[in-house]
Amino acid sequence: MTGVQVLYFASLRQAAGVEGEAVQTAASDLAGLYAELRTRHGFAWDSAHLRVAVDGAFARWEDAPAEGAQIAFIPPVSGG
Amino acid sequence: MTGVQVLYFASLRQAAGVEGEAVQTAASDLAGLYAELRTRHGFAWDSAHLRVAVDGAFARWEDAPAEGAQIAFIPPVSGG
Amino acid sequence: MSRFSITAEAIETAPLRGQLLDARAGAFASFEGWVRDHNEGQSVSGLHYQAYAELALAEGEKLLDEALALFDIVDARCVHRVGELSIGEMAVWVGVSAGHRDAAFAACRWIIDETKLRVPIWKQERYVSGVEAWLHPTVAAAE
Amino acid sequence: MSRFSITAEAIETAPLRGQLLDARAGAFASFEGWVRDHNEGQSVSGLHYQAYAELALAEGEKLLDEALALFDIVDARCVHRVGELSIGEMAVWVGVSAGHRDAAFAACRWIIDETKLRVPIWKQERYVSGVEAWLHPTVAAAE
Repeated sequence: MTGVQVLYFASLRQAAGVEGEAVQTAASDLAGLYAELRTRHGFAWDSAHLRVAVDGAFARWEDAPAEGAQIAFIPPVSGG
Repeated sequence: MTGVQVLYFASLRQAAGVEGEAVQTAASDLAGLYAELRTRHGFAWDSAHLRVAVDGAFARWEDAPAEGAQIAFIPPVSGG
Repeated sequence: MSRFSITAEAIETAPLRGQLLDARAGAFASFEGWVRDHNEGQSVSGLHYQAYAELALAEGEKLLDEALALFDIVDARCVHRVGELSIGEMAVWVGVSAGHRDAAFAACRWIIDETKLRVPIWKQERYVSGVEAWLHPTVAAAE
Repeated sequence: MSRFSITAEAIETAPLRGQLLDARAGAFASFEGWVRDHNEGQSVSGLHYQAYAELALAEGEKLLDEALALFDIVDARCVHRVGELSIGEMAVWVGVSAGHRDAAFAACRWIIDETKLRVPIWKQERYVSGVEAWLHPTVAAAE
């Protein structure tokens, strides 16, 4: 199991009911981690519609979660 | 003879050495009036490169000068 | 030096414009996004902007570096507001100085477009009806 | 109401921008022309702008009326400075408010372009060499 910190934004935060949480995961990649959390929180989004960031930089869904990493799921942005 | 007030701007003012002047003209149209003044002051411009205004509104070169009118010759503009 | 910033206070444009003054610049284009009272047929009473600040600052800075490389401009700044905003408040400001206006306008437009596309900031609209909704441009595709 | 103005004082943009605030407006685009230190290879020390004020005000107002008819904008203003200007001073300002940014940018660009083409205002450049020259965009054709 890998321990990571997950951050949620906008409608994902609204659905999760928290800004972030500590997660223990057996997922081999970030896509797998998101799938677990989607099931837990009932997120509407498929990962194809999101981007993922690790430690403040955009990352790839096939990257493995690293122990202690801060992982953010990024729904489509609407600034401006 | 028709008495009009003529206004000069930019390089025409520089060439004429005055902002404006009272003129008595026998010209039948504004193009003829400009031709007289071009000869007097040595203006570089042909009237085809200028616009003409009468009493604060754009006018046509074929308009006749009216007694007491204020006539302005407008070289290509360069504001902004 | 940081060209992209995020603020929870009302945006002050004068100091940012001041950073762009340059004797080589003959043109300055700027854009402001204001909170308007309606969107897609609904009456809006206010907005809330949320940012993933760490990534938004990095992505915004990258975007302005790209603008400086892509366009013949002297310099550029962008600032985005976060938190609660009322109707008429400024949500975002972009300013660009350049030798000539072609590049100033083109870069200013590009920066606001890219900011809206790429920078992790989200808008929640509060409607007069009392409902609140997060806006996600491709939400239809996700359903 | 007058949307186009001419001033012999330093341009104050805040009151003009204030006239454009509107709850329907989500976008505000503005443009400033600044006196720069060079033009076409010559070092410029300053400028003098001369206007045929009566006609310039009428033509400027007409131009802004046209912009309001041509573009989906809320309102617009333009002010042009006359007299002596130093490097870095603002010669002209255009501001446009609109529902969306497409129209705000397009109208702002159109207004500055038309102002430069149509409004009877002339620029005299003073060069570092001491020479002064009135600029007339088609001067080559007149020779």
